[in-house]
Amino acid sequence: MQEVMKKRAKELLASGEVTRVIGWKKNEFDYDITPAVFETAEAIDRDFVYDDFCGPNLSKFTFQHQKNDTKTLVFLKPCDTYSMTQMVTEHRVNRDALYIIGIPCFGKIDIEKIKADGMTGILSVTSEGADVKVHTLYGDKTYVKIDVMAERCLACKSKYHTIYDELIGEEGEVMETDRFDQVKELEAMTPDQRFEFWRGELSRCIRCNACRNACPACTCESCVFDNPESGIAQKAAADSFEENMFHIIRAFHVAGRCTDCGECSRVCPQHIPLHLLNRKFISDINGYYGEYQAGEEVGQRAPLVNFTKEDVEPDVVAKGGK
Amino acid sequence: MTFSYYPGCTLKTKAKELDAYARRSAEALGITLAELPDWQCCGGVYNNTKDEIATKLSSVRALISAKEQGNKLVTLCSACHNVIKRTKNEIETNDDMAFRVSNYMQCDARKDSDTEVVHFFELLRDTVGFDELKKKVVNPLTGRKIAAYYGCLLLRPGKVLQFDNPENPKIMEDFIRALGATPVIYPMRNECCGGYIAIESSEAARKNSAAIYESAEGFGADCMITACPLCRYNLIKAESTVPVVYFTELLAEALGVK
Amino acid sequence: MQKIGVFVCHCGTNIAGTVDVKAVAEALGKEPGVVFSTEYQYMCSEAGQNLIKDAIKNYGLTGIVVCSCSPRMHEATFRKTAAAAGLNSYMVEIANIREQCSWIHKDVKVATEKAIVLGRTAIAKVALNTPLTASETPVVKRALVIGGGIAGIQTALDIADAGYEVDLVEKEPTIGGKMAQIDKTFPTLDCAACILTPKMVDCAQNEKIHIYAYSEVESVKGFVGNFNVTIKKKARFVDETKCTGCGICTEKCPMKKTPNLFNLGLDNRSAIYIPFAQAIPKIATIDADYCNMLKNGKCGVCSKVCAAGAIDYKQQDQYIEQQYGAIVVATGFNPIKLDNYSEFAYNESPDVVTSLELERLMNAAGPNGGTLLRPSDKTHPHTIVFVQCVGSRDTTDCGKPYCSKICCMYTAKHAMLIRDKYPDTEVYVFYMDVRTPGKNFDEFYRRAVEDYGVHYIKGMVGKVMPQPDGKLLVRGSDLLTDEQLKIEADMVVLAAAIEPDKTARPLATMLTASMDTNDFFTEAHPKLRPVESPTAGIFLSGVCQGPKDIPETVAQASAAAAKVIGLLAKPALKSNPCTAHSDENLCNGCSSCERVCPYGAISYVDKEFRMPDRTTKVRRVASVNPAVCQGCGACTVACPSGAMDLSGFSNKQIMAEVDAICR
Amino acid sequence: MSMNEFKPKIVAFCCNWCSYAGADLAGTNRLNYPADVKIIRVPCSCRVNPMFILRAFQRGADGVILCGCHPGDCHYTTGNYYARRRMTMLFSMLDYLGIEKERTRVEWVSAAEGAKFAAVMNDFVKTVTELGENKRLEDLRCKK
Amino acid sequence: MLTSKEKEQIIRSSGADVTKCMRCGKCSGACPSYDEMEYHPHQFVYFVEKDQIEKLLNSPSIYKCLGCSVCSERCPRDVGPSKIVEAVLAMAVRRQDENHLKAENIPGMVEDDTPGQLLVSAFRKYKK
Repeated sequence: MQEVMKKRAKELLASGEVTRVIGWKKNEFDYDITPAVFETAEAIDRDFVYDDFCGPNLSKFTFQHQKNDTKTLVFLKPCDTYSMTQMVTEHRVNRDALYIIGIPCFGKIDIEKIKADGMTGILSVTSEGADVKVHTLYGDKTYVKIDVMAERCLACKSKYHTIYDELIGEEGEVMETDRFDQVKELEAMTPDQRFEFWRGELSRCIRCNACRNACPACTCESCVFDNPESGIAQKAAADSFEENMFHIIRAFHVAGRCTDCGECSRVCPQHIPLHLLNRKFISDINGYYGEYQAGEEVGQRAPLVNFTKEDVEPDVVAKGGK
Repeated sequence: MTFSYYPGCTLKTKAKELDAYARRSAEALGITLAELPDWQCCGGVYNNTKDEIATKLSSVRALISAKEQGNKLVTLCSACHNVIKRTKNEIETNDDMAFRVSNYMQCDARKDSDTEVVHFFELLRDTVGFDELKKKVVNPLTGRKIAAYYGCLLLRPGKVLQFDNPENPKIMEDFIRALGATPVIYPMRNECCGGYIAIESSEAARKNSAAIYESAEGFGADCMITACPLCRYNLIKAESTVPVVYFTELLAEALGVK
Repeated sequence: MQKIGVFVCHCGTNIAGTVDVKAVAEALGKEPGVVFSTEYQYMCSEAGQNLIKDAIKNYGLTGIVVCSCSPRMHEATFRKTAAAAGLNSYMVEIANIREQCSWIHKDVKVATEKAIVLGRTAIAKVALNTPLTASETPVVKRALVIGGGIAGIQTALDIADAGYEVDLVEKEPTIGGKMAQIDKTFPTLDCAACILTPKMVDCAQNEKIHIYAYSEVESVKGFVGNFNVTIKKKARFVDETKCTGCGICTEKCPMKKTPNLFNLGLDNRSAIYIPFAQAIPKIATIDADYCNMLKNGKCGVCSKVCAAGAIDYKQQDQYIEQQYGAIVVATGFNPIKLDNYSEFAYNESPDVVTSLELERLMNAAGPNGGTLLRPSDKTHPHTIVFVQCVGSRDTTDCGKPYCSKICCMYTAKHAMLIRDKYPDTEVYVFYMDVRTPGKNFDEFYRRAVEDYGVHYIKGMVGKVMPQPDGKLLVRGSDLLTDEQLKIEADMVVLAAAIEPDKTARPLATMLTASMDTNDFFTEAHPKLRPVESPTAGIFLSGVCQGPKDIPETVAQASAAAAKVIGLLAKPALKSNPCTAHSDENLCNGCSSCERVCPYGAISYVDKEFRMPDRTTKVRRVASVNPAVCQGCGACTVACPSGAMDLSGFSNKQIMAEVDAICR
Repeated sequence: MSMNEFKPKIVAFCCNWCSYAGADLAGTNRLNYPADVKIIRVPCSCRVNPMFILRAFQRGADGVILCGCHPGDCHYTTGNYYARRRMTMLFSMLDYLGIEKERTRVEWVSAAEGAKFAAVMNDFVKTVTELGENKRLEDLRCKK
Repeated sequence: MLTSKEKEQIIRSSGADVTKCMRCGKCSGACPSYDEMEYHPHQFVYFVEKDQIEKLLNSPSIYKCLGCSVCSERCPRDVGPSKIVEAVLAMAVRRQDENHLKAENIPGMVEDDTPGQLLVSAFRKYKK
């Protein structure tokens, strides 16, 4: 796959169709992958990589590195295409300046899971099919991929690409998932238990803004939390209220727009399951207003800028939900 | 092209012609009818109640069996068609029914019985095509004035059966035209023959049936066609002055395989 | 530096009876920014207002808070007071210490404490107020009326009467609409043409009215007071300035087998035609679908016989651009197609007709010259069955869920006219309910039953069966006798539901006017603003807003005209300055605000921004048209970046109020 | 502080056209409801940003209620429909975080429903009083 | 007014919403078996709404319905009188000690040419 992508990227560069390529590049470790812009065939040959660690959603990166005057090639995994479609709907990227290639994804590996198994001194990690081979200073170990796969990939919602100019590999399908199970578990708890749970999670927040920076729905020119004029600007979570406030408002701002790509939780250095906040909204929207998947097609009307005359009343919450 | 075929019990006994002419015609048209193994009687009427499941299971089995064969399921008898198609619709639209059937049959009812059900008429219209059929006719029934008798079961409920406009259908008339005959349009063609009340209230059934053939005759029909053994029985019992035959007989005749 | 004045009103004992007004004035005087605080018996009196004016001048106040009755009562008063003293009228806030304090609390301590909180909340808000000026936009003194039926005609006449220019756009070759096709009108039974055609002539002769017949609205831009409209004049292939309407061409045209649409296809006309004798404008039109010259280049008879030389086979569609201050929608209705109701055999038998077709069959200018004959064999019908509610009150997807409102009355009219003219004809009316609310309406219906012997049957027809002998066997239920009736009829008349004209929806999109699920235009308020669309400057006239009969339509038409005149009479439009505005530096251009705006006030522009690194970047940003924005604030919450804010109710102001209450 | 002495702080956002007028009508009819309720006038229920509600809790409010025109009667035709969705979502999230769902409420009160306004406020104050002080969404820095 | 168990059962089993009926009578205007019936389709709807199920259960009308669905097809409110008739019939058949159609009577009803379909259908309708 990686070689096919490289070949195609170089072709498009050589033909002048595109002048830049957005993909992933490997850093010091095999598992340390970051998005990158490539402008030459040499750079692609040297650094371009696509493997089971290429988790980062390139849509947000594309937004940050877009240029209007030249065409950029970007490789998008199925879940990345949802984010991209949502950004196109919201006019946040210039679709005309992008050449999108949809690529398949078979689930990404979460290195933390390997580390959590006690592996240290990791030299390299390679995956072939269902096997993941970890080569360390102290010996090798092979894992079954599903055991070390990222949580978000275990609950993958779709292998289908919602936006692209061409596809590499076969088109997949929307999947049935149990991604709302954890939300349901939380809903089943008593309010006190939920409060304890979230206090436990959110009190770890260090306001590093990693979630916001990675989130493809957080593309505001200026975030309300950074804008002293907004009345809610915060630099640090000085109080438990502000920990709550930041995450409630962030979830609310992306409600109906969040595609559930899971980047927020992936990048959180404190391992706060932030996606559970977004999934709560997605699950509520599905339950109250009918099934809705953000980023499914360009031009969709997001649920919170929409209504029907027969919508449920807010007291549905007090009455115990759906 | 192969279709799974559900004949139904009456086609094995009192309405053998309906079955036999269909098989011959299908062959002439290059269609293979693969009779379902171990099919069970559909029950004759669809039980409309939402809480009744037992009477619907034979239809579910037929649907599953066809799905396993990987074919669309074709029916001939209007009653079987009505029962099977409505059962399928009930599973699709009624969560409770889907759940109970799944439980009972140890299957995923919605997935496993997701078989397309087509009536032989629909097969002629949509798969063969009436224009194609016309080309294959060797004995055109020129000059014959034929009244299509739809009855209820092919047409209603219109939203479920999606067979044709239930108040002003045209599929059988198009069929008649394809065979070279002239269709007779009369208002009673989608009225009920009296159905199963014939068993207890034969007089009432006869009254209904009489009104139908009289209407057809009044508009000049020299023959009536039907897809339903019970309709034919009721019409004949009511001493129809117009001959009533199964549509497959006419088809076989036109195709020269009678 | 803020200099705020506080004025606490006693309202006689209304406030002072429960609130210690002196304590309130004293406490509020200590609030930051307050430089003057006092109380007075009646702040709204002239003396009270003078007190405020003097304080503004003497203390150089930058904002005032009046603690008094509800702002719904005297906010406007105190704003004027402020303005008279040279303070911007939006630098005034009211603390409602009467309706929301003194009147609901009995304990003086409790009420006084609350009044202080309400006062400091208003102070916190006014400290953040900014001077606002109502913007003014000029009004184009010209109105557009879309639709030339009785609704459009009446509206146009009334507006023109007030001295304003009106353009009347009609998609058919003549104005007149449905009313021109109707024979008689209920409940007076006067002839529709006799009362309509004089109005049509008035339109044609009125200098202020310009009729664009055979024309359609192509595009609408702009907003209230300044709409920019393109009108498409469809090619008639006849030069309007030359045609005299003599009609020779229509007589000589060899293409006589063209369906006569004015008679609903019940008879034929020629390919070049004038819809009816009293058509306005009386100009011939060539039906391009049937004209042999236009189709095959062979014929040219009309051109040869036209003495005026008006025929122009090469005529093209013309586009006219015009500015308007107001637009009236009067697009009217049509009976629904009856394809979903084959049980009534409408498509099978020519003797099953709609009520509108019956109007033509009974009309002296209709296909039979006014003698009622069955369409199939032109014989006199002896039994006629009317079926009510065909497609009305139908919640399946076959018909319309609403009551079409006019059918009960016109059917009573038809039944009565038939019984009057042909006493040997039996008339049956199958009804679900007879609905006759209206002046002299029920009396009219009762006359049909009592004086004319029309058989009204409570029940519905289940099926109409054409018989070999040409009769129509009607099977229906009589719910009161609990019988199933089988009636051998010669004709069946179906009261088909009415629906808005198909052109209404695309027009609504152009106008950004809202519509309901049945494609009727929505009114700004169902009770209090029934002839206005929520979109400013768009008015509604006639059935486009909902089913209604002629008297109601005319009343609404005049009401719409009055609203238009009120608008056009203004030298300029002063808009509420409490409108939304977007901070371009924060705006993402994401369209969220646009989607929730009920007025279409938000548009987007590409704007160039200078970046810190001296490069420039073009971004899509929202722009609010203050003349259209009504200030609801829906956009401010939809905006994720906080770029959108509302003057007079800004985020900061509201949060300051929250803080002051919770302090 | 014992239950009996606890006086909750209640912020009521009322739309200008219906609910604020309904509150005025309650006053005109001298219908009593606790002084703990303080009203903020907004043009429409759709003007109320979830930020305002959180802000109120932060600053020490114990309950926040939003009142608007009945669905279908909005002065701006559609504003309260959006408010309804936004508040449903916000309330659901607060409940999900374990914050007492009884502290927030939406009520539709028309300009003619003075009695309803008073009844709603009486009930809401009672509910919040029973809940006691807002602890789960407080900002200690804002407490005196 | 309290709703009887019977009414609840009929509503549940038919899936019909009787409150939608606007009493137009189109069902009864369409019914081909009208003259055979004591109670007519619109009355089935109305009696269920008014909770007078016993009347219907004891009426021979339930055995006169042809099951042709024409009443439901033409119902402008999607109420579906035939669904109600069938639900009442099912209730009557389920509650009777003996089935409406008795096996011993069958031979007398059957002739040589009676199609199996007729027997099966009648059994389905009239037996438990």
